[in-house]
Amino acid sequence: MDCARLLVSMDAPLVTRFTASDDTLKFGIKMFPLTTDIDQLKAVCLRTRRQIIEMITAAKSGHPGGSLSATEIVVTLYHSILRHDPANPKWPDRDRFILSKGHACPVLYAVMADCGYCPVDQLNTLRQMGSIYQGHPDVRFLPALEASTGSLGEGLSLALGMGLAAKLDGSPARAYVVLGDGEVQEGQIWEAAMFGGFHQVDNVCCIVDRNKIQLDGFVKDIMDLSPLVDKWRSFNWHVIEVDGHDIGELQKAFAEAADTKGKPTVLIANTIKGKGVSFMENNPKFHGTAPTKEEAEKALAELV
Amino acid sequence: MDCARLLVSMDAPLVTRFTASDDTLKFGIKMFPLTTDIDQLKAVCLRTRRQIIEMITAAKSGHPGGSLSATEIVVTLYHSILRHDPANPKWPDRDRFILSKGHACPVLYAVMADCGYCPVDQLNTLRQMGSIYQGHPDVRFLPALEASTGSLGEGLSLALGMGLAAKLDGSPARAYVVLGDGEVQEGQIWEAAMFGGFHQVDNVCCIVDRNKIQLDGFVKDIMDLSPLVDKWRSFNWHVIEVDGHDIGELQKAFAEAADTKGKPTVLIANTIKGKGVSFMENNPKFHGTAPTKEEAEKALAELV
Amino acid sequence: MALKIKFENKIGPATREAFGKALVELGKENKDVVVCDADLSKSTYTNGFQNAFPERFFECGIAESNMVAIGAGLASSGKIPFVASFSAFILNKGFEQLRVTAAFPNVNLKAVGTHSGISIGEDGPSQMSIEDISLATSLAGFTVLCPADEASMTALVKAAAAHVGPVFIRAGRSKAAILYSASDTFTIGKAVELASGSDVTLIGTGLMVAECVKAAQTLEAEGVSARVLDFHTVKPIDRDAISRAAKETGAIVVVEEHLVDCGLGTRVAQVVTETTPCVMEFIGVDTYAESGTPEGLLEKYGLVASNVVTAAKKVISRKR
Amino acid sequence: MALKIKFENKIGPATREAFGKALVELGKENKDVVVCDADLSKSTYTNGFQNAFPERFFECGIAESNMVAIGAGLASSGKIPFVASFSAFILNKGFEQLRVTAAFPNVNLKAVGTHSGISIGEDGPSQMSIEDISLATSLAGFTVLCPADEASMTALVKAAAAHVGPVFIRAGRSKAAILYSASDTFTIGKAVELASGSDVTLIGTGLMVAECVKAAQTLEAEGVSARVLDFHTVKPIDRDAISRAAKETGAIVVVEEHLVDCGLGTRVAQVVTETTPCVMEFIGVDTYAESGTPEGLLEKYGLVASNVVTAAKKVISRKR
Ligand SMILES: Cc1ncc(C[n+]2csc(CCOP(=O)(O)OP(=O)(O)O)c2C)c(N)n1
Ligand SMILES: Cc1ncc(C[n+]2csc(CCOP(=O)(O)OP(=O)(O)O)c2C)c(N)n1
Ligand SMILES: [Mg+2]
Ligand SMILES: [Mg+2]
Repeated sequence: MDCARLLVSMDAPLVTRFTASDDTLKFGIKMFPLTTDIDQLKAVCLRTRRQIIEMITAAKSGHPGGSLSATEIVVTLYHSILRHDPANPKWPDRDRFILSKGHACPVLYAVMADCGYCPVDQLNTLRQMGSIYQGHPDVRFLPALEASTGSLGEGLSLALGMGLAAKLDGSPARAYVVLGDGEVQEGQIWEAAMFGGFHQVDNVCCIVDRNKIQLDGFVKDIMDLSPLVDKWRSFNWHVIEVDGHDIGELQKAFAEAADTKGKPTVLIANTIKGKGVSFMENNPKFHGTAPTKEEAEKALAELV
Repeated sequence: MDCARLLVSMDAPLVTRFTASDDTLKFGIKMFPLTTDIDQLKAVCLRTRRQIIEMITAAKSGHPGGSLSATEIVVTLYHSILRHDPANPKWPDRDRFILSKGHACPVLYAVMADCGYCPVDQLNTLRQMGSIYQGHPDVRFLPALEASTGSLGEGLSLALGMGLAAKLDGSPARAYVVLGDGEVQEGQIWEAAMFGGFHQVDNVCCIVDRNKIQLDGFVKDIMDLSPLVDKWRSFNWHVIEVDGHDIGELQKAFAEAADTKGKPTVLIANTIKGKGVSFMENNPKFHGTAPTKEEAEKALAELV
Repeated sequence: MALKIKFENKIGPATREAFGKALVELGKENKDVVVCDADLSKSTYTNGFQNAFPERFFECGIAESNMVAIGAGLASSGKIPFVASFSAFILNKGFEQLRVTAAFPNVNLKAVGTHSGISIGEDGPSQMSIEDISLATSLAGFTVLCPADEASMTALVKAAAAHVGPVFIRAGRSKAAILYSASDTFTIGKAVELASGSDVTLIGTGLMVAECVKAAQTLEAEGVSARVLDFHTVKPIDRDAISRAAKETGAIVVVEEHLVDCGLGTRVAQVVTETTPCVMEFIGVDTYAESGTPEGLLEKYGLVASNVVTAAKKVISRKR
Repeated sequence: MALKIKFENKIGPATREAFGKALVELGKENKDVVVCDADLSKSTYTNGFQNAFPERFFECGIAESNMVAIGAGLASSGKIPFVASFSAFILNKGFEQLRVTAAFPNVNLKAVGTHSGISIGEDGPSQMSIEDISLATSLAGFTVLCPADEASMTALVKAAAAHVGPVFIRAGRSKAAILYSASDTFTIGKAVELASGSDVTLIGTGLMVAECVKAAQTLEAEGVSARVLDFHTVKPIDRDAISRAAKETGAIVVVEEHLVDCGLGTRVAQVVTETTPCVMEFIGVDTYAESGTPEGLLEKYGLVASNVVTAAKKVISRKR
């Protein structure tokens, strides 16, 4: 695949759990340069949001709301936290990222392209036949993805399986997974939560994008989750509540998660669905509706 | 079906929520006489336990442990709590009972037969071809059952559906469902728990037979549930912890459940798997192993 | 062939939309009809019922397994519940519940799966069901319906409600070509002969019925007389229509928006070999598809009239 | 017919037991082999592996959906996971996970379902899977195996581990008649001809293979030459063996401990009509069974050699 690596000047990595192994030699690993610089990350978020709007507008369908709410989460992970190398997406010791709420893939595609995994100039082929940017993440088309998702409820289990494999291999790899808050209604999430707590899969970090809206409306009206922190705690997870749009808080929380042993960590990331675009914010309509051309222009005018 | 109604002298009903309706006329309802008399109920439990041992011994396979642990729960429900009429098992306003952990059906068959739903003298045909006493509850063979079970995880949802139907119909019917503690690992239980709490299905009462053992061993070793009370509370249920072998505590808890409005109630009934037979108590082997003839004799000698 | 309907290749509403409208009518007629949905009421069109009868609508959130068994509980207490989601989710996540709480005790539950097949388009394969006919027909005692257009869906939703026993209804996302009018009648288990013919029989279900009709028109122009059968009921299967087709035309093509090796085609083949062996060809998909426009996908994955024409000619050439 | 094996109708271990033993051997040979179970390790026989390699065994509790996707996660990180439960539970509760986390991305997961068919006996239909062949073959890209005895299970578990891609293995609870010896070899996708014959072909899978062999013996005594094929691989299906059987014997009986209208039989019929149409008969069940002894149930539900003999005679009489 023609993957032009983006060269962005970056600070030193925040987390340096990584130690040289045979893999780095075999795979010729050149870690993606991580940064803690919040201004820089904010800039990445801004261009990611613009990209999301452009992609979905071009596709004329897709899910802007949940892509925009997860922007800081995904950007912070790829730019501050994950040990990864876009030139070697199958490096065994890499950290894993799974977007369990696969419908929000525009944010993932935008960030992965920005990191150099895949071409930026094809992002606007989103949802077209043959595009590597499928309507939901599909490893057949974009092998750098860790998982094909789109059927809600499955990503946490996958991350736990990857966490177990890393432990068996004595690998420092960690697995990160983003769930939607509506998604948390799936029973499989609680099976996985029970498993993770019981087996102490502490190299897994789960992030709930708590944007308070699902497909048919507000979570509190469809199937309320409160008290969500109590739920996860009673399933023996280390719970951190954060402002999911505050990059500094996210960085701290991810560091705390990495330091937490004997328990997996879940971040309840309070977010705003549609964040960054005034008329999309907290508006259930934009869960799964593409902006019109005019709306897109208005949105891009706000995203500066 | 040749259902000889057992005539046992009983006290007045404990709960008299029942008010005469057209149904009582149409269905010729003669409520099963309920009682609060603990000595009498203990006697029923004793003969139920003897029956369980005899049935499973005759069948040469089956699940004694979870039948014995649930004996006081099922006996208390049928003799102190449920508004039911064995002669009219389809009376619309009856209370419903579902044994979600269907493998423990010997206790249900014994109690139903004792109440007059079905022949006592065929109990020892358990698990034989054509028997109404199938290896797991099967409404095709015993239509007085409320549900066919055996695949764990489904009974709570069924009870909630019945609870919703009763509310739509303005019926006083309540639905009771017994789960195994291993069963509570199924994600569907948590989907149902979330639904019940959210939709405030307060005419449903769930009982978890907390006997601490599942098929492969102790729950704490297979997939620990602690803190179980916190889990249910965080799913917005009214939680009552009881000694599941103390009939008085059970009666009080069921009364409290009936009085609790706006929330469904779950009883965490602490029990001993194999209760009443020394060598079966707390012994994982007797989850799904029938006693030998000698073991059965020993057991019956203890059950006096 | 002789077409028995007026077919103008006019596009009507999607079958899911027809389902939603029929539900509202049912709700008016029968207060025991209740509806459950799993956070997809805008897509399954159950939101019409929800707006009309909010007290009889139960939102289950994104929890399909529970929804199915909630429905079975409602049915066990005398209600006529329609539980709906995307076909992929209600069947694939609710299968054990459909088996144990509905099929096994023969409970009066109606399960509805929308967004069947690959014609859902841009959302891609995670949301497409190409195995729903297989799963639904693997539930003993279930009736499985897959109507082709608005009028047949409307009639068959009513027939499903009137039928006592578990039913699965398969519905599509895309707009469907109009085949029938509101006055046409449908019987569960009885295929509709849309065109008489003697050289070959084209059997379709769902959106593929219209492709069969178009193919028959093309074939006629080339002097081939094709019978067209609408299998709106996949189970119980119309054995009689199949054996007559085998006997009278000696060649059958089955067309379905489904995995080709586990759907309607295999069931028809079974009846053919049990009654009157004849040559057959099968049109379906053999892998998970991708994002794209509905039309583009149907074309790319070989599910349009021209593919039916080719298969018909091939199967005829195989006749001895 | 000419029997190609020494068949003494001797009873050997259940295929689930053979699976459990083969797993332990695999564990010794390959440290990437890992096992997950859902509180049934004593019944699926994964407890042998658990005892031998506790650090590579993951107890998932009674939570089959999660178990399947945990397995897919392990596989995505390079492990070779075998995830096991009763067939009814792993497929019916794990189907969507098998589809999206294994089939769709072509992940190297091995799913194993024991307690298939009605021969599980006294536990009754809630624990029996009579739809597992249908569900497993509805997963595009899956290989589906259903070995008949100890030796074939042992060989095919190893073949499954060596095969890169998702596999489902169907195993039974009851002891299985011995058909093969440890030196016999098996190729995924290639049926084994256990007896040559020219009047009729008997196709069986799992426990039903032995019934076909017994039926062939009875038929031979009556002057009927029956070919017997062991379809240990249900998918990919051996098209070649089917079309040769159709051509050379002109009549086929398919026997399976499964719902008759959605299992191996329908798949064979499809290939027959696609290649060489011939008459066929099908033996399977059409409803949920009940409790009873394994032998009693097989007899009552028509899954023994005498039923195969009757069907064989019938199908031969239908030949033109
Ligand atoms: C199993 C399953 N059921 C239903 C859907 C359809 N669906 C797609 S998105 C969505 C709502 C998701 O809400 P949430 O998890 O809160 O995501 P977000 O708000 O972050 O977009 C639903 C129901 C699905 N994709 N998978
Ligand atoms: C879905 C499902 N998975 C697995 C089983 C097999 N099984 C039967 S009983 C049992 C253990 C149940 O333990 P628990 O719920 O604690 O019941 P109890 O201790 O009361 O007998 C298992 C795993 C089943 N019946 N259903
Ligand atoms: Mg949300
Ligand atoms: Mg228990």
